[in-house]
Amino acid sequence: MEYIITLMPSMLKGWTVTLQLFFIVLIFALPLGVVMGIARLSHFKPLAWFMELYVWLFRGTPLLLQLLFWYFGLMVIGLRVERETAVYLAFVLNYAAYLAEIFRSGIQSIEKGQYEAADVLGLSQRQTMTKIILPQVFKRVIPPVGNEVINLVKDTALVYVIAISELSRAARIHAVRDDTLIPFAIAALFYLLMTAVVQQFFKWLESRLDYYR
Amino acid sequence: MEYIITLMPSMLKGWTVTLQLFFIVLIFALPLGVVMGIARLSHFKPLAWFMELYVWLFRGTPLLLQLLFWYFGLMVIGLRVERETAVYLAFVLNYAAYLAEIFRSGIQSIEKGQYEAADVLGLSQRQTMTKIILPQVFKRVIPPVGNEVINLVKDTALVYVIAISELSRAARIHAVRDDTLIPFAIAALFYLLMTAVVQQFFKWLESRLDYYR
Amino acid sequence: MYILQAQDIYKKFNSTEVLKGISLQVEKGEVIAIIGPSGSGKSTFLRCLNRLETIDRGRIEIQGGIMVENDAGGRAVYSSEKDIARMRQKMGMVFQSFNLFPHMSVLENLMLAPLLVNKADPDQARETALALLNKVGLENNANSYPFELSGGMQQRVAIARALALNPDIMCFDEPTSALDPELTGEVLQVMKDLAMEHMTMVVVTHEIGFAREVAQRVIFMDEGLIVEEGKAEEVLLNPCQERTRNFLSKVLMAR
Amino acid sequence: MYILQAQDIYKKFNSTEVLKGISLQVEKGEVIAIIGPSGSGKSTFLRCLNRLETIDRGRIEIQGGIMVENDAGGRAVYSSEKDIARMRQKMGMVFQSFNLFPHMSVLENLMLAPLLVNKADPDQARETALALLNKVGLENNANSYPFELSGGMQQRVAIARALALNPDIMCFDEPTSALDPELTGEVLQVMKDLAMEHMTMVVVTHEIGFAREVAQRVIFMDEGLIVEEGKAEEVLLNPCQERTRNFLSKVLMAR
Amino acid sequence: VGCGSKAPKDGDNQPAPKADTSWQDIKDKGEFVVGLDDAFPPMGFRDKNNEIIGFDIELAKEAAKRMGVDVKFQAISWDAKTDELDSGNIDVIWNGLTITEERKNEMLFTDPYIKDYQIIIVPANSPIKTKADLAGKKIGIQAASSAIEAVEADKETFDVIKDNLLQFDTNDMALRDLRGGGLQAVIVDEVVGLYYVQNHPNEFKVLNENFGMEYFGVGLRKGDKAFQAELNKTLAAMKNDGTASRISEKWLGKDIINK
Ligand SMILES: Nc1ncnc2c1ncn2[C@@H]1O[C@H](COP(=O)(O)OP(=O)(O)OP(=O)(O)O)[C@@H](O)[C@H]1O
Ligand SMILES: Nc1ncnc2c1ncn2[C@@H]1O[C@H](COP(=O)(O)OP(=O)(O)OP(=O)(O)O)[C@@H](O)[C@H]1O
Ligand SMILES: N[C@@H](CCC(=O)O)C(=O)O
Ligand SMILES: [Mg+2]
Ligand SMILES: [Mg+2]
Repeated sequence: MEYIITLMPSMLKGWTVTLQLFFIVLIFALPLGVVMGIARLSHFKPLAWFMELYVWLFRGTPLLLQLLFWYFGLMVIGLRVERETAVYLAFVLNYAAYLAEIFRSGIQSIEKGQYEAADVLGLSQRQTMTKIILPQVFKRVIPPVGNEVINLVKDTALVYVIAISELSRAARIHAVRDDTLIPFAIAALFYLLMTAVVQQFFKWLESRLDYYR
Repeated sequence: MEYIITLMPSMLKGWTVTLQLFFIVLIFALPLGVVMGIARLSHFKPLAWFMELYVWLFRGTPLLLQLLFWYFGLMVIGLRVERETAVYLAFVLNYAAYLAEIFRSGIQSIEKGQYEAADVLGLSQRQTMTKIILPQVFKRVIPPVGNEVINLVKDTALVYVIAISELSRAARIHAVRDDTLIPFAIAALFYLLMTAVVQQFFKWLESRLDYYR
Repeated sequence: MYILQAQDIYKKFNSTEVLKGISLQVEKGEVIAIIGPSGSGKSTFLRCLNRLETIDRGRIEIQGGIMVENDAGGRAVYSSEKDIARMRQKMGMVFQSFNLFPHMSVLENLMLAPLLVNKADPDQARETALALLNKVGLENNANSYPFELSGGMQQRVAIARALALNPDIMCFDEPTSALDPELTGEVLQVMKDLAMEHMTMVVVTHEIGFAREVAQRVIFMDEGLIVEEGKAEEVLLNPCQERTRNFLSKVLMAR
Repeated sequence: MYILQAQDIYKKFNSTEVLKGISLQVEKGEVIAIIGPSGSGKSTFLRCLNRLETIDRGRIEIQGGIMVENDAGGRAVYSSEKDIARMRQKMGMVFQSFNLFPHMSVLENLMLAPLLVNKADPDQARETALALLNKVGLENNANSYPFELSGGMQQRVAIARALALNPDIMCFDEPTSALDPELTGEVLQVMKDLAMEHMTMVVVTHEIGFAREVAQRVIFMDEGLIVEEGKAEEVLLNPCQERTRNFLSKVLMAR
Repeated sequence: VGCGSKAPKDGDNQPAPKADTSWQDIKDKGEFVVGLDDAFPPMGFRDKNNEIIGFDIELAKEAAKRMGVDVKFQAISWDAKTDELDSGNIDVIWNGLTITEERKNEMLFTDPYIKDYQIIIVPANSPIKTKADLAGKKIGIQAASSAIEAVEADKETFDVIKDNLLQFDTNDMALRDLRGGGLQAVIVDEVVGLYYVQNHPNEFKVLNENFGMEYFGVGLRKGDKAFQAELNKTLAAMKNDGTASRISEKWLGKDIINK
């Protein structure tokens, strides 16, 4: 027990790093994902194709590799970016690809009838998108976006590999030094706590939008 | 170009490690996932609860942390296992949790009408499960299982952190030593190749089962 | 002798009482139509006869065997699973949504229960199945899969599947309400043919025309009660109850 | 003067010709029912009138304005988007599947197009909307969301929504075929009321009773062609064509 | 407890310490497994073909040859080295392993064979001149390495830099990071640091101050005394006949074998 208390300061420090990464990535990746999702359905084909290529590349390779790429890769070709910048770059670009895919399929899941009804009422394409389609999309994508956000919670552990002392590295350092599993257990609790909070938040969001179906 | 050729042996070696991990994990995790998915719906409540707890634990914490846990953890408490065993343990238990969740929701997605039709025809519960429900579940879970398998391809990169020289570690070592991005690009190609093959395979599987809807 | 008797059936879902004391006697060879507004409990009643739902109170007797009756405390107690299974075997059921097994061909759908439940001889089962398909006019679709058939054809397969167990009573729950008017005709024709062969039938339906033509008796349910019951012509053309008249005028308005 | 004229409409989907030269003239205040078997092209034709589908060949004139006509090479050429938009404004459309906007209340559904498209005054738009809701008997549901309403109510909202733009012609594509018979009645009543007020209406329907009672003219389509056309009583009670008779006997069998 | 077994009673005559069969076991196996950090050039690292090579590798191979057994190399995560050893996955740690007091509680060491320092490497144009200048700078260091122990031992310095220590799994990443500008200094074993500095001439300089001298030895499981003796004997022979010096010259450019 006492041991746990001595652990806390460094675990909490690691946790702060994790949390900060989590929120900053979310703030950038969410809007980027929406824009990219719409762009993938653009009638301007080169844009749509580019987005498809982008999504394919970023979803087809490990985030770990992307992280190494942005950090060591840029360094290797002489581009100097801050460690944090590389991390955010890697995470935001990766998560935007996943979110874009979710928003794209969300948009495509809206029934043709909604477009047709808007059409016969004389709404413009832009009005149809902003007033009819997107509001419904936002509701529908809540569960898959929630899943991605939970994945993000867990993927923050990856920055470990470029020597950022987040939660899981803090746990590892202590476990190795003190020959005990307790730090892992504590880290696991932190992660479970975070995923539980995210889950509750998205449940709440879903219930908030439950006034229509 | 010549550089690429000199790289190849070591990249291929790393790739073999990745592939081996991939297949062994699949072979164990798939059947385990089915069994656990059914167990989660068991009428024997303690079993169902245990499975729920299990799924929650393993899906709520980073696979990276789990990997560290099994690798260091088992060693720390003096259990003698091969390092590969620890890796397989971590991956199989983690993926089984995800697959269990997929099979559970696959089973629950079968319409009540199918159970009722089987019921009025006098089929036993076991017959209903094996003849009516599971065959339909297997078809339905192909897309989400495909997604998990693609995730597995990418997650193999995680064993990197315990110094197993798989594809992405091989790439990193070369990139850092030789000051070039090429190893990352080659690794990315390998991963894209693998995910593409997996995707094609699952498409083919889906089309094979397209004789009914 | 009644082939089916239900007495004073009560059934609650959570706290809402859906059946408030329904009784029905069916004679062998009789065709009974149950009509009534949505939510009146028609489906629930039919499902209770089949033990797809369990009742809270009441008594159900099938071909002289007691499926469920009240104990001294007035709570429904069911017979042994084995007895019930035997009784249910003799009751075919056709649902509004067909509920064919999509992963099996039409023939496999028809042969499944005879093979698994009755341990029938495969050749024999196949022969019976083909004969039934012939009867419902689908002799050319034995190897089709359900999704390849129109709704009307699927429903005819569902009827054939129920008949494959050689039931004494057939229950239908709005068998045509998921169908286009054109397809409705095919299914009703098959049901008419069955009636001609003196199959005992209990049919929940909105097809007033069919009820008038085929049913001997019509039951009008509302809010969990039988409001009116009698010969088809009487109930449908000349109902005594205000509520029945009201309902019929609404349903017939479109025609 | 015809309010709507369609001449020799041809339409292919990929390589299958769905409309093979359909012509239709509609006079102001006329109610026209289009009947015919599934897949005969009824919906496609209606959607072409509205430019929900584009035609390959033919001519469509709405209130004297030309929406589309053939060029010298015999290929359909549409007018400018602006002209078409103006013409479509005067055509209301009601779909089989209602297509209400689920995230908006009933009132918002009705006010959306007047506000966005006609730049109507909000108070004015609200008043009109409430009046229309009153007309379709839903004055108490202005603040409900579509999912809270029965299918019949939703379809009545859809009709009111189309009326909110004050159209000169209303097109209906099987407005009741997704509804229970009871709910069908409500919707048909609203449509009857519209007809009484001399709204010009083109209605694709399977409700023969309604067609007989309300439509002045009935058109029977099959395989992309108009097979028979004439006064409602004639086509429905005494059709000349074998195909029409055949279809009607199937549809009426259930009644 | 099975029926036939006799549980030894407490306080009874202590069971004689189990005979140390460690060397016999290795001979029976016909090989010993070397655990190493495979990103620690020139001691142990991977060549273009992903083969593990280096000074320590060659030394271990030569020793194995003389001892009449095979040798296998297993890359491990450096912070798991003790556990890898204890669990039996590896038989020795032989890869620039520093002999420290702390580690002596966890493992056995052979006699030292190389002298080493924990040096501080900074970019050539860096204003950092002394340990004191490290305050507030980002410093790379290998996780669970003797470098950390050495820094921690220097209380004064440790207190000002402990919040800026970035722990890497391997030194090559830290050095690459330094070169890319992500770090301002790296604390690393001299043999490795100098190798890197020489491979990137004019880019780095080594501070005059360091974190002290240390020795490398081969680490063994606690209790493997017989194996330790055998290894010591072989290593001594290799030192004496100049083989070790030859290998040193090949990989390190000079003979720094600790005789
Ligand atoms: N499983 C259930 N749980 C809770 N309530 C139910 C359930 N099944 C039916 N009900 C309720 O019981 C009432 C009667 O339903 P039932 O389906 O028997 O009506 P019905 O007469 O068949 O109507 P319909 O013509 O729409 O099929 C309804 O209010 C319904 O909401
Ligand atoms: N978007 C489309 N792409 C390809 N084929 C289509 C499309 N829409 C309709 N069809 C085909 O055109 C034919 C006519 O269809 P349509 O929907 O107009 O028939 P309908 O008379 O309205 O039938 P129903 O009574 O079933 O609504 C059908 O064979 C249909 O499969
Ligand atoms: N000399 C350092 C590093 C050795 C290595 O990484 O191989 C130690 O013993 O911890
Ligand atoms: Mg019902
Ligand atoms: Mg249609």
